[in-house]
Amino acid sequence: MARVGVFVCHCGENIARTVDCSSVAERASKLRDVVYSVDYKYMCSDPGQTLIKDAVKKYELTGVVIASCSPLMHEKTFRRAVSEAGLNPFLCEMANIREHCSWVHEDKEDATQKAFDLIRIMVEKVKRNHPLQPIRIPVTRRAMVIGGGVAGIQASLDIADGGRQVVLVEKSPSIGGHMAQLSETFPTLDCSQCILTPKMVSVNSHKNIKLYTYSEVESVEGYIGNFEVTIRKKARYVDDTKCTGCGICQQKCPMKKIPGEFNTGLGKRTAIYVPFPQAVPNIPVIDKENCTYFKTGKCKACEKFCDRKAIDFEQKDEFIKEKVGAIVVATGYDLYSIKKEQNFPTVKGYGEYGYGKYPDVINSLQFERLLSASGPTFGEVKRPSDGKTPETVVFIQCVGSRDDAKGISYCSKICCMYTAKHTMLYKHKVHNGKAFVFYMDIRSAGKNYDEFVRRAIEEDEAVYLRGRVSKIYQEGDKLIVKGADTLSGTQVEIAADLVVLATAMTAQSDIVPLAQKLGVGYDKYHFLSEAHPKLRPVETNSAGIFLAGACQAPKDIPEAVAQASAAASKVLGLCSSEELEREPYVATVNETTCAGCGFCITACPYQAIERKEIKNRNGEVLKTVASVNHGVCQGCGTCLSICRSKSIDLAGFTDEEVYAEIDAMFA
Amino acid sequence: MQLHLDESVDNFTDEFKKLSNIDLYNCYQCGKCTAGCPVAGFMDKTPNQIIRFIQLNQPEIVLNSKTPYICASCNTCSARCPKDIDIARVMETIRILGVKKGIKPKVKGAAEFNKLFLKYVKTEGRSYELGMTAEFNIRTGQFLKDAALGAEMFMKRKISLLPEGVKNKKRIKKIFEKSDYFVSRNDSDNKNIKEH
Amino acid sequence: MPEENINSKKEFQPAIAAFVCTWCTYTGADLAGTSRLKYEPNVRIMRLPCTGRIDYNLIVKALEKGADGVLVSGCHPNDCHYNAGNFHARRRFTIFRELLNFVGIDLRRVQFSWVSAAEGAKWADLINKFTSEIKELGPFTEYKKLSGVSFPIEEFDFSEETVEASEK
Amino acid sequence: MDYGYFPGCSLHSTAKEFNISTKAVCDEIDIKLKEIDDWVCCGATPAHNTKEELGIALPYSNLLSASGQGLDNVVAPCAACYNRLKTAKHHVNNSETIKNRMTEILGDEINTDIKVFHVLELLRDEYGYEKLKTMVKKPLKDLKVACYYGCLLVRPTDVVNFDDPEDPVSMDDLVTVTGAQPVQWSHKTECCGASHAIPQTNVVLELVRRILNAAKIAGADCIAVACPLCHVNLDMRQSQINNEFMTEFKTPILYITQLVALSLGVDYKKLGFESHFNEPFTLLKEKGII
Repeated sequence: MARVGVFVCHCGENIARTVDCSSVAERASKLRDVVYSVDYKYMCSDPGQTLIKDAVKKYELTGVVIASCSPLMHEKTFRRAVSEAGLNPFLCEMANIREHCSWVHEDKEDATQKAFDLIRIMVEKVKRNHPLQPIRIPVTRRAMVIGGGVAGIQASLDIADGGRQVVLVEKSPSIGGHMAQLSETFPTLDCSQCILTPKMVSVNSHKNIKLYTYSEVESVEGYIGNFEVTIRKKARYVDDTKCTGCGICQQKCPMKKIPGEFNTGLGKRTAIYVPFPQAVPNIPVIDKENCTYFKTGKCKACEKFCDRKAIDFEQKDEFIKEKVGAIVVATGYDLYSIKKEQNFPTVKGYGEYGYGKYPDVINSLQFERLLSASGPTFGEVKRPSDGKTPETVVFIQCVGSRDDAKGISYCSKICCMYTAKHTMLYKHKVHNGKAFVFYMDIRSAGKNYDEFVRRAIEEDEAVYLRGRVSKIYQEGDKLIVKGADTLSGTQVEIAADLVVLATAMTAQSDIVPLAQKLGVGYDKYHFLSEAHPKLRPVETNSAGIFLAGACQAPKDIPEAVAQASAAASKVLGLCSSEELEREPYVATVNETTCAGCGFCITACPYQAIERKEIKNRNGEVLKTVASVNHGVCQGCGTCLSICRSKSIDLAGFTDEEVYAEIDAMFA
Repeated sequence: MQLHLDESVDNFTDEFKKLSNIDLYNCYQCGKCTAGCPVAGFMDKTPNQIIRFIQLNQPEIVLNSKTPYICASCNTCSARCPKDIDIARVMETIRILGVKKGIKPKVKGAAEFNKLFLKYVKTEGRSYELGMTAEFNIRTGQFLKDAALGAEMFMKRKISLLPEGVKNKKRIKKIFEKSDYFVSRNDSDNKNIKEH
Repeated sequence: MPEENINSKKEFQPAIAAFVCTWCTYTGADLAGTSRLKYEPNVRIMRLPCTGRIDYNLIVKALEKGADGVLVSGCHPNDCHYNAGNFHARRRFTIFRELLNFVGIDLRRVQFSWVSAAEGAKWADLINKFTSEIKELGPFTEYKKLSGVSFPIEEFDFSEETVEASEK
Repeated sequence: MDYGYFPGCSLHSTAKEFNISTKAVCDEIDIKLKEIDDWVCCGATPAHNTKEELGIALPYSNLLSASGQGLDNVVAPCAACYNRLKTAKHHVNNSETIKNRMTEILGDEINTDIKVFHVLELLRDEYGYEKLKTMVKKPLKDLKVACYYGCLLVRPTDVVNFDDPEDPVSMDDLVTVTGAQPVQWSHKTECCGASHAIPQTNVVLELVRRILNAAKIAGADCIAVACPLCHVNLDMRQSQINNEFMTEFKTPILYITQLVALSLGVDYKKLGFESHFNEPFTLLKEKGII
């Protein structure tokens, strides 16, 4: 027989002003199975809690209802109190007679009646509550980082320095990401490679980091603390255990005119190549599409000259399984492509700017390469068409960004800053050059950021024009830029030698399959979704999976690094104990009645339900039923309402409890 | 010029939206319409300024500007607007509003040209270049303008001496009589707004 | 049950059940409280993890047990704490309404809404509007005529029955 | 199938050669054009600048006439008429209010299935460039053509839905079919000033100068157009421009249908070239076309 105690709180005057607390307590004492009922000024206070604890012991209560504020406020407090008195904390429920009653009603009679009703409902529920135990999940105390750009590098180093093993997976042949392509960085103008390369080297040499380059995540199984990730190590056709990175293969390769990805097509590479001299690891890959041997069956020049016999044309993709407890996604961004052809069906290109048609209309990353000392022009600003030093350069901001008509409504955040940087670096290299910038708004919030933009305007004399550009066309060897300056209210036409488009940052074009493998949400632009935009910015809705860098939204380097460190600290926190504890609100299947229809499997937002075969002793399958993985289940209960045979139930909100509440609602 | 924004009573932006189904609160004043306009150099206010004055509830300035009458309806602005605003139709709406309110365009000949063109369409069912051009030049006091061109056109049989007419003139008359300045739109009739 | 209310106050006081999710609407209702917004006292709120948990048998049960109106409310589309629970709820609700319509229950008695954690005022408005609508409709008697009399909980204890059922 | 033919006022006066050459091309390739009986002016710019409803009702009345005469596919060579017809159709098909208003004004049953084609669309989509290529008898070798689309063919994009508004290719492809070479140039879709020619002549001169200049820089021998307004401005205004800006333009402006007709072997004397202000004969002779 249930023995319930009811504790009615006055909350000072907050409840007592509109609810007659003592009469409520009095009436509650007459409810069936209520053995003790009391009202008190402040239940959450120390003496209030002592009152509860004493009553639990004295009356051997099997259930407690606290009628006070919202459970979101004090449920934890009261549950801790009853558990200190030896009662299972999940046998304590709260009736919300403050936020949902005394504060929103004026008539004392109505409010008192409602408070009593709410208590009666909770009494009926608590009588049917089952003692529950927090779920404990073992934790594999190592992590995986997906993506080896600056965010992935930072997260890996932080986790590794914290003493946990890291598996870093990078899809391209080298780590470094977009940051390795940049010339100098705002607002300090320090050389990007100079600050990044040492970090790349530490990744390679760190005893706690296992690096997989030219590798991709094939599949992800498991849940928080217990992921098993299959990595596809793509065939490099070079044995990384033998190669010393001497570079002779690249010298001997006959295919020398392939547009290089690292130099954004402005420089050339060979078919066997290391993307850039500082690459980590310094081991080449063979680009199968362009290799003479793979195309014609003849050549093998690289193999002939390799002393170490490291070339292996027979190499196949390899699949490796890694067990980790947490995953950091740091897959970074892509550049919006400007041209007609787009990665996303909803996005359109800028036909009016002639990118792809006019060689001297380039994007911002290409300009970074033109400025970079390691770039195709060794840091001299020479335009792609004829190698001339451009004397007039027009920079156009918000290309793609903030353009509803082209399908991207968001601000890419970093373009204002890097365009200012571009004008400065250009002026530092071409002293008599003229730099014009078309902008809509200058967004330079950040430490020393606005000062930096002002310096570009005041000291380096970049001419800022407020307006968009409508069209660019070629006339002779000049590009005619037709823009507007809304500040002077005029049309502006500039005959430029080079036009640099500050293109939008977009999500990685191939992020969706990965997001689906991980069970991480994404927005309509395919940026990955954080669990809460303010209070849980590095977590995702999939427990144990964290975000770092521009895969979540456009970010600059400091932000990406900060988020990476934040994600690393979350991972270290998760890995700090052998086991995880979480609330036991999970679904459970009644295998006797389950028909194995699988509706719940399709309904579950977390892929927490799988089919399970029940076999007899001979190993013959008797029936197939649904089975909930309690590590993954988040307790939403969607499975339960879709179940036709009512074979699935949710701890903490069981059908029995819920129907009892309804029964009591209008009694 | 000084605007007293607190003094404007009526909400021109909303009124404008009702007439044209174009929401000018969407405009963020990037100036791309002005940038690409082939005739912006001849305007007294740039297209984005016209929109700005609508946003600021200044019908007087908007209706008395040359800009809407310089606009050649080439639609370049509308095609490239990053906010999908049909600027060419904004200009068109101002022109119709001008006709409706009887405001004389500040551009010489603009109203006369339309009137003359439509006069022939209304009476004959078809336009008539020779008569129209001649009458236009007389009315605007430019007797010999394009006279040489006209003569050469005639020689090349590009223009005929007499207007062509349609048989069913009643129908034309009816169309002219029944047509209203604006389609009176209701709130549910929003399909005309470009999908974002 | 409502008879008692009818006697004490001249006006008909409807019984209203609200099934809400804990993350958005329950929190939104809390916000209405902390903002001291006033609304009609007829509603009894039941907290569930997600609207996805709301099996529509719960609504039928509430109507059977004397509710004159039932409100279901959760997170706005795309804001579901569990990603998609509210979509499932919405989909089921569309079909469920047709069923109600078929049975002959006035659809105004069962309504669906989105109230976010920030929309305390919307919650208060919703309750006031819903309550007055139900007041206009009058007591819900159709179902009771069909199902017979419902018993007050004090007089009839279901516990043994249901415990047995769940132990099977 | 017969196509309803809507010549429009210009093709009966200033653009007679466009009318002749369009008919000549269709005759050659056996497309039957039937002029819509008692068609009325589409109202051009003055109508939609004066009354919104007039700008829709005038062109739409022609579509209803055509449909009444059993012609559900209407061909309009004039880009301005084409644009007005399509705009009217777009408005009626997309707005119940406008549809109802048109029923009131025109007093006829509205037929939303009427299709409107430009001559280029007729050749590209209905007939097919591949098929047309087999009909070419006299390829226009060595002729460099700048294809000028102007505004009305390509904009508003969602209404006409004709080609890429920034870099259209349908006319260039057609020029390739005739054996001539289309040149890449920058002013394919820049505005010529259109009906401003009469009230705002100075505006038009400047715009046309830029277009002629761009074609010259691109190395074009002539400019192909598909719109009588563009033709009038580009052809007739050249001497005025030469006076005003001290230039020496003498660029033949040809209707695209004239080029197609030539390539199909139509006698050049029957294509109305003599009415052009900048005679094309010298050029065509030089290239061995005539």
